[in-house]
Amino acid sequence: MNIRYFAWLREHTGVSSETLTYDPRWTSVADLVADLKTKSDGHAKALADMTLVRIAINYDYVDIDHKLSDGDEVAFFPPVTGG
Amino acid sequence: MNIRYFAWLREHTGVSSETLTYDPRWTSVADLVADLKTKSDGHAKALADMTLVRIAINYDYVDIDHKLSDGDEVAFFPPVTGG
Amino acid sequence: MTVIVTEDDFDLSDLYAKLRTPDLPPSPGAVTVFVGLVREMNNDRPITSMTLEHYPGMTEKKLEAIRDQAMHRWPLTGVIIVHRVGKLGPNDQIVAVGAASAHRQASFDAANFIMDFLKTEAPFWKSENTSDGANWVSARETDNKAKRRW
Amino acid sequence: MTVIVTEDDFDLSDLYAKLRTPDLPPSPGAVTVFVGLVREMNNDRPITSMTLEHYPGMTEKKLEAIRDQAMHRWPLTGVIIVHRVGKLGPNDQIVAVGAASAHRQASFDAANFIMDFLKTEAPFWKSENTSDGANWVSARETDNKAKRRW
Repeated sequence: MNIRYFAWLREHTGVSSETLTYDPRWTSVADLVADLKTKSDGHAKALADMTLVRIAINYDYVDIDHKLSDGDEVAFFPPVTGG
Repeated sequence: MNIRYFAWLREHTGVSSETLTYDPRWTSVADLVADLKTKSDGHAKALADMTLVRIAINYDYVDIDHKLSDGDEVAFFPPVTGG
Repeated sequence: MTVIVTEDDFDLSDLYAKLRTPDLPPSPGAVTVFVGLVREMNNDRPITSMTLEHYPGMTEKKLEAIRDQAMHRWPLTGVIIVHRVGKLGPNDQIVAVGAASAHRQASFDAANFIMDFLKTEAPFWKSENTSDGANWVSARETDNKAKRRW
Repeated sequence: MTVIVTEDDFDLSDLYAKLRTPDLPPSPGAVTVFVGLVREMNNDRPITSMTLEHYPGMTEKKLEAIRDQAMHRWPLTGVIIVHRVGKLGPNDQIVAVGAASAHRQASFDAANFIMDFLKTEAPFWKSENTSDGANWVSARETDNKAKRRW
């Protein structure tokens, strides 16, 4: 699976994307987030308060309880500020 | 007094403006209109239905019962259609 | 804060440049520009030309009053109103209204407000020429309704 | 019906020309164009530059979806959305949205709608540089409120 980080989440994790092997125990995004937070202090900081984070799977916005499938691209980023 | 006509009112009266001597018996625009209608068939036609006509005195919109003063410029025209 | 009534065509990029970079600060974060164009058809008949008549003196007074109302209601850094008169052809530019502000919604609302009031208060009259002859355009109740929103 | 995400600056008169004279008829009677510009100050500190990051792929998908929603809701003859990314300076153009229609209010509403949805749905993030350092711009609740109007 491809994981993407943008804006300050990218700065905290130190990576803009990373590839993970899909774990069938991840039934929802929340399970993935729990595992990602153990990867580094930066990951823990980026994902500490998920009310500040928006989630997209395959370019569509989803909630944290959305289910995951192998091959999904999962992105984490702050509320958008373009325009 | 200067009287102005625009759009189809100008076409009906045949004049874009005309000068009248102020008559102190004109207490309101309605009195002026009654006299103007006697000037020609075209004037009568232009001013026949005052619900189709907007009135301005000295560049401000007024109602037909607005009072008149010597020296006023009184304009008659259809609802506006610019823009 | 320009109001112009003219027989000449206008260049939208000139108007936009003035709104984007005003003579005095602050420069805006948001610019909305509206342009009205001569339509090409009326009741399925091609419009060959249009003549715009106006009431010189009153027109400028009303447009300036509308501009001042908009500047009073919204925090604007710039306003432009240009309206053409005389003979125009299909797809010609008739009117441009621009409003610049620090705030997106203020610039949208001010431009929309100015157009709604211009449509119902500014003394312009359109006569459209088709193969059917010349016809004075009728005012529309929807325009009065649009004005009453504000 | 163009959607463009680019590092390059854009010329508003080119975008306007496309809306005014579409490749296919009908030509519109009304064109509304909105431009968003880099502001010059943040909390009384001059902004020296801004960096716009985005999510390539998702950005285009979201902008196209917003454009399609606008075209579904209003009778539009043309829509243009251009959004810049990368490093920008004060007063630089960030975004242009244009909507053309036979109807004045449709062109205003469509442009306003597209901006409200772009502000809350399109994955762009601004980082502003001032003498205070670089700061990610915070999303505003007023933008979510603006979206919920529609």
